[in-house]
Amino acid sequence: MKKILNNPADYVDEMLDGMIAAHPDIYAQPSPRVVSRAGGATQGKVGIVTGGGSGHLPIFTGYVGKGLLDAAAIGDVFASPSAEQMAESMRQAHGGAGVLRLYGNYGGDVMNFDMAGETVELEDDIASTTVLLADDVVSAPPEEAEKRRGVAGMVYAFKIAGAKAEEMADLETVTAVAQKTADACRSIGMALTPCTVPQAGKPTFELGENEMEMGMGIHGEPGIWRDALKQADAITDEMIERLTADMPLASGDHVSILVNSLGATPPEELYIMYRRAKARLEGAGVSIVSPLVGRYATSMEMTGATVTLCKLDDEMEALLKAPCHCAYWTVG
Amino acid sequence: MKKILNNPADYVDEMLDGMIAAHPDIYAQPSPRVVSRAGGATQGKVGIVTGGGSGHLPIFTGYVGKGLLDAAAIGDVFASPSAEQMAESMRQAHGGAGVLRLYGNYGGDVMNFDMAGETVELEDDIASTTVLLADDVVSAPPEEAEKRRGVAGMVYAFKIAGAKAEEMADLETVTAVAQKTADACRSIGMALTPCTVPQAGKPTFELGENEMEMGMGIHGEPGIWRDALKQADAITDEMIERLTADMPLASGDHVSILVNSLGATPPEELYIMYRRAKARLEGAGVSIVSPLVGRYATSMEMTGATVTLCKLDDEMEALLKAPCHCAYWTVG
Amino acid sequence: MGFASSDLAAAAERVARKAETVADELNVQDGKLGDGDLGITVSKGWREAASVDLPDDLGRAFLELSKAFQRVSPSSYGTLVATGLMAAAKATKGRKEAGWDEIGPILVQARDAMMARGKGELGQKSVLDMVDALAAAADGLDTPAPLLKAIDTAATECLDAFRDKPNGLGRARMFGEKSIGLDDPGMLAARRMIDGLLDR
Amino acid sequence: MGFASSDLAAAAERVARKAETVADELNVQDGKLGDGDLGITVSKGWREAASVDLPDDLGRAFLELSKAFQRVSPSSYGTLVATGLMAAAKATKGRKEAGWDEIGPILVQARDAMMARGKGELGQKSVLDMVDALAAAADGLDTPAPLLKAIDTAATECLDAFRDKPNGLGRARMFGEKSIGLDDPGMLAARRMIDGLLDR
Ligand SMILES: Nc1ncnc2c1ncn2[C@@H]1O[C@H](COP(=O)(O)OP(=O)(O)O)[C@@H](O)[C@H]1O
Ligand SMILES: Nc1ncnc2c1ncn2[C@@H]1O[C@H](COP(=O)(O)OP(=O)(O)O)[C@@H](O)[C@H]1O
Ligand SMILES: [Mg+2]
Ligand SMILES: [Mg+2]
Ligand SMILES: [Mg+2]
Ligand SMILES: [Mg+2]
Repeated sequence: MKKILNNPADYVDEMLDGMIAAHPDIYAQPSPRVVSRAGGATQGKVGIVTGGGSGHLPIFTGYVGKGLLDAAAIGDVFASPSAEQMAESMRQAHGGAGVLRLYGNYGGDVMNFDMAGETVELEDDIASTTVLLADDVVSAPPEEAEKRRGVAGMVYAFKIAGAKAEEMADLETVTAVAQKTADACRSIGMALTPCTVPQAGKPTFELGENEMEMGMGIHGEPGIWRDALKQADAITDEMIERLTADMPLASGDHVSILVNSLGATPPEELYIMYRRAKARLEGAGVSIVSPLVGRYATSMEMTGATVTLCKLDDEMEALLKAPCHCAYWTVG
Repeated sequence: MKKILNNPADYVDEMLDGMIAAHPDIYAQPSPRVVSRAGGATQGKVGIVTGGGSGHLPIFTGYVGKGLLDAAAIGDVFASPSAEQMAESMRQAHGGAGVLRLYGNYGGDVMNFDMAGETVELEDDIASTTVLLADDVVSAPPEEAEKRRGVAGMVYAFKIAGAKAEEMADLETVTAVAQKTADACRSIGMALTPCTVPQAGKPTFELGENEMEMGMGIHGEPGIWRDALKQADAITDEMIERLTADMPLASGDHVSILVNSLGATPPEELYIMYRRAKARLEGAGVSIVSPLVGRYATSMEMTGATVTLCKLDDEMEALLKAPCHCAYWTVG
Repeated sequence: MGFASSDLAAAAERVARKAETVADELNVQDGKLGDGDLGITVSKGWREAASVDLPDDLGRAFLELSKAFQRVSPSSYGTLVATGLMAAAKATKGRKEAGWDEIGPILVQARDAMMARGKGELGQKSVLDMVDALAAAADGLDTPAPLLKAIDTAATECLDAFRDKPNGLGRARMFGEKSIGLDDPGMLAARRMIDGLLDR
Repeated sequence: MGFASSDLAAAAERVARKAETVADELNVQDGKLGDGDLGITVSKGWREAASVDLPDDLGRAFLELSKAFQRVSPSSYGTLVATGLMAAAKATKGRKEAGWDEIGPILVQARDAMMARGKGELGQKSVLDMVDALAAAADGLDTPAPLLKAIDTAATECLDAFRDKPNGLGRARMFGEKSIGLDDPGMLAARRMIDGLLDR
């Protein structure tokens, strides 16, 4: 296993220790596997929590910060946190105005976050809502869109809902904006090489030198179909076409686009993809707002990329441009 | 070759196109392979230019921005830009107060930047100085420290000299601060997997499943020695020991540390290393200031990490904390 | 005569031992259409469960087993197992012993709780169908040997019956036709736990 | 009779053709102790050089070749070749022809210019030693066939003489003892260019 680690069982805890130590002005770890803002919850502000497996930095814990999230519960690599850790993240995020649970649609996470919501409602009297990201277009057909898994679209939801909460909007309003953003995101992924979960010790799939996985998730799952490795423009075209087939765009529409590395793919190659995506979208009369190109939602050392489109209305556009600050993303 | 690209010969130009298109508020490309600040040179400010091969983002072009660099000349992957491109970067950076050439000590780059300096002095009457980063401790013994190659230490030099120039200090002063920073940096690298130069099409070295390269450069060169893959703490200990053997630290010293991914190594693993490095340094009474953990100087999709120590005096510490803004690094 | 907390502890230990040896097999099976972590989930969960000192109260003993899974195995499967154990805890609360004939009804309650938690249905080729099949097989049996034998047979038949259907739940759902011919990893894990019970 | 711009163009074409076929070999050799790009440097440089329409003025023809290298091959080796060609341009400026006996002195001037640009010395196992050896071999010869033969022999002898010394310049310097036994890639590249000149 070509990774830099000590005992694989300590991977997540040592990683969190190091992360908090490197950014003590941004993050705190009030209890194991729960990351909150260094300053704690903001009184009167709706708290936003997320959660899910480790191995996706900056997702999940990385996006705790001003204008973004208030707390996150974090599990083992690619594994759900426990319901109790999720409940604790909600307690940490609660500033008296309720908590939005904003995370990706994965079975284990949903079951545990539901349990956590039931727990803090009973024990701590915390009102809470749920918005699930289900942006991966290849993971279910449009008729069953609610079954899709959540991938990099989360980044837009964190940013836009986070900015709304920072305006001191109430839980219902923040939840509505988050849901609107979740509904406006479409993503698709592809991978060239797999990654290795430390405790498993070997990659979950194998891929030939001239093959790529299309419809890749962010958990080391194999893609939905396998294809011959194509040129960057052809890959980008296919991705954009599948996204816009699912969410048609009209001339004059404003969208943000996230060209995201799954980890190993360098920004150089993301820019090559972005160049093509921009030409395609602008060729159709669509305006690109605040494009994001970089490592926003990863699978450790996986090689590959995802493309997310987020269709913006005026409110979302303003919130996307509002200030935010965490170790991975500063606006304003 | 598991990379996302079109024609390998177009890798760099398409990458630059995409980068400028994604960040038009930060970067401009006034002529091919020359990147300047979007707003051009600042009148009366010392210009700082750098240059070198592509494939190291954020180095080199990524660090063009406020509080950092004014322009960069960029070559093919891991190859020097031409002397003419370097000369043009100097013209772009020149705001009437002269230009500092601040880059890594590599044969081709030095020869070409020297030619470029001679050219703009003759043709454009631009006064200029050179500061070379030679921070890689394993690349030459202390007696021949001036022969060492430049690696991630550049990041500190860009930041600290960039902040000084932003204070409108003169060329001599900016050069002195840059040199002081270069002298205060020590780096060492290790790699677990190689990377592939697009036009070569295959990795330059091969490494067994349980081997690592120690003393790795950032150009896909093999390391200086090969070792059995060790645990993160042991690797970090060895790196810190070699750095402090070369630049002894005393209790009470202030240092910044950069734990840098060569590309594929995820932040999770950098944090595991940082955790150990911090314990070691603080155990010796050294104070860590503004630690940097992330991808600051890469070799595309190489797996591995470098550690840089930068010993700070009060002036350098203040300049390191001063505001800056580029697509990869925002302070303040 | 029925079973007590000590029987539960002994069973957990046998299953835990088996889980270690099948972890790789389950990871591989899960990796074919999922994230390849099921072996870790199952082995970690049972290791933790087997390490707990179980109280004499059978309901609280089941609760401890459930909590062990909640603590260390919060993946889909671990959470479902924890949910099923919680249903057993509710059914045996306050008692030192339960009859073997209660196993069938307890499995029915576990199945229903798991369906509610995971919003799944029968027939979608998941661990739910396996629990349902085991419940039906156990129904009416009140001595351990015939009960184990019936469960053993039912588990094999259930795998055989679903193998050539597509997955309709969890990560494997996305692969539709591709999942045909492959055992559902969660069903297979249940089969392996029964192997453990039978000391195979 | 000496050589003219048209001879230069023909030579560049022969060398360029050879450079394509040895690019892999040179990349591999450079990769052993460096960054593995020398084959690209050499093949790109000569491809560009061979594609240029050379003027009749021999000095300006050399200048065009130098500029071709500066444009497309700004690595250490490309820049050194460009520097050497610039020295030749200076030596032949304003003339339509140069004598074969001038090759030796031109190589001496190229060597000195390359030493100044790269701050290298003789004896450090680099292309400088090769140019120096070729200059010595060419000295006093004024007809092409014996001159080429002398250069050919000198190139081989130079590689043999330096193979078991350590590199003292460029990236390979860092590897010290490890570079013993390996041909310096820059020297080897020069050897291959001579092969090209000889249509091997
Ligand atoms: N919602 C669900 N309802 C019932 N069973 C499920 C559900 N989701 C997954 N499963 C079962 O769990 C197994 C996968 O478990 P696990 O590997 O823990 O899932 P994941 O890693 O996706 O969280 C499946 O094979 C299936 O039997
Ligand atoms: N400073 C120097 N002086 C003379 N020759 C040098 C110098 N540096 C490198 N060389 C020669 O160039 C060769 C390497 O060329 P190249 O691959 O272009 O270098 P790099 O990729 O490091 O820029 C070496 O084998 C050596 O012969
Ligand atoms: Mg899982
Ligand atoms: Mg080179
Ligand atoms: Mg799984
Ligand atoms: Mg080289």
